[in-house]
Amino acid sequence: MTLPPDLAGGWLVSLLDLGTGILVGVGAFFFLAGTVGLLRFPDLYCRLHALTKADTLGLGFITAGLVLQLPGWNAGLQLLLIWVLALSAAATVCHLLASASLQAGIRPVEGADEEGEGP
Amino acid sequence: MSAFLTGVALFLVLNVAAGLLRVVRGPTQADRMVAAQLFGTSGVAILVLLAEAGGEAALRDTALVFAILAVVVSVAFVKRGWVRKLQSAPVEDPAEGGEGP
Amino acid sequence: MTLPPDFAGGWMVSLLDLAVAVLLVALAARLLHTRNLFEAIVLFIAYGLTLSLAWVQVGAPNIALAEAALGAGVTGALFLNTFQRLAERSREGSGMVDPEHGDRGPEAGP
Amino acid sequence: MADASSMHGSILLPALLLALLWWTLAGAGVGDWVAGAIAIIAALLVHRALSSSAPSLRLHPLGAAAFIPWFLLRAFQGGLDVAIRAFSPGLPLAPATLHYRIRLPEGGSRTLFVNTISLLPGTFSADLSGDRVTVHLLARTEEAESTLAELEGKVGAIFGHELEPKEAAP
Repeated sequence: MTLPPDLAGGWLVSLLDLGTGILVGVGAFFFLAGTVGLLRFPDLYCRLHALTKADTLGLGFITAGLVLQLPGWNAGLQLLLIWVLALSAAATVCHLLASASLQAGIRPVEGADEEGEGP
Repeated sequence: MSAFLTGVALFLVLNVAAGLLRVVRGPTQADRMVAAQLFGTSGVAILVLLAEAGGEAALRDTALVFAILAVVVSVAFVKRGWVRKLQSAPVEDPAEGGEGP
Repeated sequence: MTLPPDFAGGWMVSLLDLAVAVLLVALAARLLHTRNLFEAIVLFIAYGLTLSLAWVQVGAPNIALAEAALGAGVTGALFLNTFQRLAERSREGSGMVDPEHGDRGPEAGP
Repeated sequence: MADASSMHGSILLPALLLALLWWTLAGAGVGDWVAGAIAIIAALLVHRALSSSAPSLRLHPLGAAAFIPWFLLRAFQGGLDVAIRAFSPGLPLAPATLHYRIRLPEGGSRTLFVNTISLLPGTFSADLSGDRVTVHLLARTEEAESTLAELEGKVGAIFGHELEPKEAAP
């Protein structure tokens, strides 16, 4: 990756860039894990696990990585706010969808090695 | 750095595109709704990455909207009728029925 | 989008543009083609969000914000409401087309 | 129940938090603060109107400080757990459901507890009726219930609730 010339000075900057690279990469990995889980897991409830946990964790890593690049507190707090909002949004959506589906009578798959879906 | 961040954003777009297969496959309505959540979280990540890569702070506001959006859509999905209507369907309640109205 | 004029960044941005454009067209095609109304609604929401990304890519974050909030959020919620109205009505008067055609779920039971 | 003494303290902290929120969202220009003052006052009025019926929240900083790192660690474990399961070829899942009786009182603490369950490793709160929450487990494990009890204790510490000890499960 090529840095713009105004950034290309000092070991601190390159250290921060390295940190950003690692954290953002780990975040992208968790997003991939969430999608793989979403596609592979056997029923709605397991898929909700994948989406809620892996994706929000991935977003957390990406925002943490970007905070290292930011100039001031203001933008950093914005990112933190975004993450907390996404966190509560994920938990809320997960609970809403799960309770609606349970009340609709969609049974969760039980036990191991069972590929069937619903009741 | 901005090329790397844009590359990760591209990866996340492809990731969402793969996740949209779940919308096409279903099988239940809630399975399809999960895509809204997927797009919400991934969209937030894409937007904050692009905000940093392109130096546009305004994109973070859009990211905030994305974060709230999945909740709005899911509440609309759950709220009106769907739950109540299906409760009246003759399926036994897994959570030990008889919880009173 | 104001990027520093380095070649690698611009190249990656064009790839991203391409991905968003292809996703938009694919979503639109599937959205118009599918027989399942509910799937179409969810795809419409996804389409709105992708379009919002497209607005970002052409350098219009304000329109992107409006597109995400109105195009995907409010319109999506209204569509979901309408869908549920339709489903209720088709359950009462059986003459109408079942909007949930093809969607398995407890409604399909009795 | 907002008595007169807590009313005074309950207006300053929200005002500061709202000011911080506004600064985060809008920046610190002079024009920003003019609009911000109007927005903060309006929000405080709404807060007053809504919180008169709700019990006042009294947060304990020590409990919150202990909760955040614990939560972050658990969220990381949760994501890692899902990632490992998703990528392993055999798809090692043993989904199960669990009923858990909540000891926290109604209100903010219970909301936080139920929502945080969804971010712990392998659990999410699927349904809530009365004081019983239905938890879906990605894999049936022995420690799931004790983890829930631990979380409940931590959440209780934020809000200053003492919990009755959990009776041993049969």
